[in-house]
Amino acid sequence: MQRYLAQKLTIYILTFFLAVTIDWIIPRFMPGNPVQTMLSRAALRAEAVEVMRGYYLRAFGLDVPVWQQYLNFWKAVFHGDLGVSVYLFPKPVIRVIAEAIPYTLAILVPAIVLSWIAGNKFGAFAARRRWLDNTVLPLGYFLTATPYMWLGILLAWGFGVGLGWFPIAGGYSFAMTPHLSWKFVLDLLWHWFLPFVSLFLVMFGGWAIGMRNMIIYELEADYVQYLESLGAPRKLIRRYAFRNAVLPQITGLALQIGTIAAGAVVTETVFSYPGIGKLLVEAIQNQDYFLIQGCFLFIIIGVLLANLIVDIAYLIVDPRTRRGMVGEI
Amino acid sequence: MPLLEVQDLRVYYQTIRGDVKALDGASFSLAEGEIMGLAGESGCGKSTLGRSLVLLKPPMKYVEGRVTLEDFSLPIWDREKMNAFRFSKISLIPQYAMNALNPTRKVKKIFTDILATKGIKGSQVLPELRRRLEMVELPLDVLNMYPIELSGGMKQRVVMVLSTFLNPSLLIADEITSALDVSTQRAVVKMLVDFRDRRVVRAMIVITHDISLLYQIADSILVMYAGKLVEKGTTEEILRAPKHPYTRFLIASLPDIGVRYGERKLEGVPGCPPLLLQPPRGCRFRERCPHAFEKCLEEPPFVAIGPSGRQVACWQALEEHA
Amino acid sequence: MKGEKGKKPKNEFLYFAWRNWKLRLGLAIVLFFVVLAIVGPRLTPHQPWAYVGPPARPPSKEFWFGTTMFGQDVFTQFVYGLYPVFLVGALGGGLATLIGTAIGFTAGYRGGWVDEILNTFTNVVLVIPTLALLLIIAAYLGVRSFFIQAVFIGCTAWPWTARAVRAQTLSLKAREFVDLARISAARPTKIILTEIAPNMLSYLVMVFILQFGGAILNAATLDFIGLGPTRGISLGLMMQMALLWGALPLGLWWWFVPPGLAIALLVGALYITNVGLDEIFNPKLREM
Amino acid sequence: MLELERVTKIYRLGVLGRKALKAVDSVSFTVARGQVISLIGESGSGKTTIGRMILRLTPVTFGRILFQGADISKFHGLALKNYYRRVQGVFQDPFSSYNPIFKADRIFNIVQREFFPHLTKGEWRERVANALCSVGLEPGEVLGKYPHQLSGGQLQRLLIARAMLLEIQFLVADEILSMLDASTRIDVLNLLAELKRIRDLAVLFITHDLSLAYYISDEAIIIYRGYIVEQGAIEKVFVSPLHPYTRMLLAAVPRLDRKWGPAEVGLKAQEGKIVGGCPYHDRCLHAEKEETCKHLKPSLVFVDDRHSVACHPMGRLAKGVSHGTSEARGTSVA
Repeated sequence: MQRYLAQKLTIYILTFFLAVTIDWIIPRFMPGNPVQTMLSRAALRAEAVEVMRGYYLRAFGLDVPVWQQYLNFWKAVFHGDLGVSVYLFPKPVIRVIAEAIPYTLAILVPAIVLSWIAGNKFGAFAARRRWLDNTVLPLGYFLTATPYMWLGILLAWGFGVGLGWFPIAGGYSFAMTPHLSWKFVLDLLWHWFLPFVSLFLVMFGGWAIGMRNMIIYELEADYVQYLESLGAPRKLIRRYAFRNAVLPQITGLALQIGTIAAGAVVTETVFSYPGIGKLLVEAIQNQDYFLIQGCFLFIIIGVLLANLIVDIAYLIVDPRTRRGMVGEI
Repeated sequence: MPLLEVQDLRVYYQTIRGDVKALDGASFSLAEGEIMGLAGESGCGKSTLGRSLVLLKPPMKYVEGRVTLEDFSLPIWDREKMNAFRFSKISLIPQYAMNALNPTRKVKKIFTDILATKGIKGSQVLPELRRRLEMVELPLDVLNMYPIELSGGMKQRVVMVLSTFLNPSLLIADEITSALDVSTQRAVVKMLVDFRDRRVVRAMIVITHDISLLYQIADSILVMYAGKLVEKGTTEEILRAPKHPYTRFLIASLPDIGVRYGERKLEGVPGCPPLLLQPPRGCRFRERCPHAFEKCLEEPPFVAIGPSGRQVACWQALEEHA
Repeated sequence: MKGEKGKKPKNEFLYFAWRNWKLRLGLAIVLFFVVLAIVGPRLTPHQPWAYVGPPARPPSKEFWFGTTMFGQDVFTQFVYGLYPVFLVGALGGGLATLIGTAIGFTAGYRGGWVDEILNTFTNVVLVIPTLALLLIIAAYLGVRSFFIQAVFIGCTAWPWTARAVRAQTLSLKAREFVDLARISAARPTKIILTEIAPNMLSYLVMVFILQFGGAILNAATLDFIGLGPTRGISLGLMMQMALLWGALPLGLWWWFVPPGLAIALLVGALYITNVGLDEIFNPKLREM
Repeated sequence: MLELERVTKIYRLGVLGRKALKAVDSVSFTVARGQVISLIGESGSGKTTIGRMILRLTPVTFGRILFQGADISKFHGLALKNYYRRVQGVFQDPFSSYNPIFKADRIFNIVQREFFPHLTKGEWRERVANALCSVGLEPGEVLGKYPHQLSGGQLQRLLIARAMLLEIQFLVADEILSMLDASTRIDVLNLLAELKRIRDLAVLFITHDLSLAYYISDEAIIIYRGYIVEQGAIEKVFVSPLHPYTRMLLAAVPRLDRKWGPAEVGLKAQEGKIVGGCPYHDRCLHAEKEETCKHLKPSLVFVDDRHSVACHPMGRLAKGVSHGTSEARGTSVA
């Protein structure tokens, strides 16, 4: 068990290391000197240039050797000093991101958890009847194959524009200022609903299909044969098969988190939902490189944390890893 | 009244090229307390016979035949109705016993779950379970372990305990020793005999290709060839006075300690068994049989039933007898 | 049971392939889009970016899929946009399959520290959110083409394939025919290519199909964010344009429905084809 | 011809090989030309590992394997090819020995590709036909077929024919009969014996089946958990077995001429770590009598010139024990 966790942690630390390195390398070694582009953009405001240059010298410090620059960058990362946003000047990147995180978490966490649970239940349910399976299967595959943004656009068009039930943009109404009241919370929920549903639906299809396939494989296993020979009712057999099929689905969840994060980026863009994804896209469009770096870093951290949580969940559910019977999943 | 009576059982395998006549007519009966060995080469239908008595499902196809166990006619063609008999009346230790337990459930949980389906509470049977585990020399701790923590042999013994837990009238042990070392094999086989001696089970069919093993434990032996019964008799009869040429070949091909190549050369059975997709008319063994004559080509041999239930399906043997 | 199947496996394959509705349905849809991508540009007299008609018109006889805010023909954009879908799918998916397979084979067959390093590397790339990485790479690249897009997608999508191929190689390597090839003095590369790979061919085909679909989705997402190729038209770009120029509030559904629908149908069909193939390749899943 | 010198195999398990499993421990023996040696043991005894090490499918951890005086681990390129020209193997599972998607006779093509690229198609075909005849197969019946169309016995014969195409002097036969039916088993065994007689072939016959081993071998090596516990001429080992383990194995064999006696045969013990002392002592019926067994690992000592045993009480019974012979045999005292 410790071995399993140690192995996973090694990989996460390596990944983090690699991600920060990429973050450091890309603006430096890509063609077209993006740093220069950014500075020239910021030059519109004199005070911005000063601040930028200060940070630039500190963290990037082009006058010191490359390895020193790299070290300085790490130092800055650990101090939470990710520079200042050009596009939202003079806000520090870290604060811009901190404001966006709750929105992203609000749609992602429930969408992931609920779609995983509902998808698994539904997939297992569908696998038991031929006609249900034959209708659910194409539908499920169609759903997983749907680009996140397209489903978002469709929902916005249908429920937002067409029926007018939900707003199609923003995290809350323009007329409101954030404060703690029922009215505001309801308004938040009202804006939250469509982005959440569109993420939920695409993932739901994927989990349902995954579970359906796993169950069908599982029902071929020797232990199912044996249960049948002992006259076990289908209910028990399905319960056993479901339980075993859930394990690869958990592994699947870990593998999918990166893709899901990408889905969140475009969904937020479609609904102008003020999360990290939208921030990243805006940063890209405005060539705000410090903000891009910051967003990337936070997405990585989020994905790594999510992976860690999934791993721990797996550890709890699968006795094989818990008792150190297998080294890897 | 025999405990088990099987009459002209036929079970085919469906394939895209037609039915493979894997079990094409077998009749026999089993007395109270009898251990019957079911022997033959791979593909002779012995496993098909064993499996179809417990779990007959596609691609297996029931064709005809009757199975009576303790005066009940078993609906072996009905997957659902058979549930009433499985486990409690007729039970199986499968060939794949080492993989037969769900790897992610504790052994205890597997027991209680499956017993619950028969309306038995796990806590009530704990003393009995303890006794049974002792019988197969398993420590009580196995109940709190996951199957993956047990060795293959231990898993197999857990399956032996589970399969026989409700004292079934008939137990079918399908090739359970083929993956075992000689020492373990002997111990496991002794346990099977113990099950019968202690009246845990009332009768047993032991499916194996190892005739010398049957000699050690079986009361009677049924030899099959190409989907058909070839010969049945008591163990002594079959081994000391085999009547069917196939049985004779089979026994003669077995090396024994004390036999060496330089001193006495043993011979195998010449030729190959026929394809069961379209088995030949007449006797199925005739191509490999040195005694075959015209009659063997035309008609499948009549199964002669001698005194004490001895059965032989061979024209030659029949004529000798006559 | 052995020795009773006299038929050649090929015939059996075709027999089951024809009986499998999932395979037929999936292939039919994929084929439809392939044909449309080839024939489509010849069916329309217009160019994708040309202003050819009145703006924001719903579908009509003249403009089958209607027109955009600027009077461009949506049908023309649509059929021209299909081609890069296949290009990026085949190239990106192919590259990902290739890299993943090569790494998986090497790690699985060589074992030892080579495996240790490759496996760790694979797992690291696996947790990095691919799209976020693609986004920042694309953001810094000034000029972008479909080709570069496909290469980037291919270079980031391989890890799961490597993992799966490695696992399969490990299990195949333990089979005795590999030992037999080794004691025939065959070289490792030869063993991988002539003994192990042929056994995984059906699996690799399925992996390629999945990678193909994945590459299409990834490309569409990049295009939609505005990080697609700097020239040309694509389905993702159409959706971006539609959203950007107010097709939503104006209700110009004909502008954004076809591109997304095509992607969903095409990728969905690829996935269903895969299930069909799985059922054919894997005798246990065949329906009698 | 082939010599094993204190061959040891340690498997490393876990990340960075933190756990070590000794599969084979200082095993030494020699095989002469035309000699059939049976390597007998239960599953997990290390017998298959020894076969794989000889075939260079698994590297040796400590010790050396010498073929005609040369260390086989040093063979590369052409030398390795020449080694495989003389030393070949046949494995347990005939169905897994063939790549299921190719025709069975492809195993011959690989041999031609690697060893006889200069032969013409006609010449090669003739050689294959000869080899097939020598193993009792009709070329027309087996060539051009897929593995699943052939029986296990035919497949194993094909594998032996494949080895015969080379100038083979030594064959590792690893449980080649265990998946065959009793009726075909004996034919394949006869074939091996025949080849040994005609071609002066040396065979390492790895098996857990004592009757088969007795039928064909000149010498037997009984191996338990990686250690040789008894070794000697076949009739010595089988007729007057000395090691309690050998006796237990023999008592457990189901025989056709007599029923099992009441002899106590325990289930295989759980594989714990061998702490020192006799590897068999936790299962041994004599062990309690002897305190030495618990602490001191017995070495292989000669009982007479064709029979040796690694057991304290039995070794003492031996006539003419000398330290010289024990060390020459290369067994270690822990």
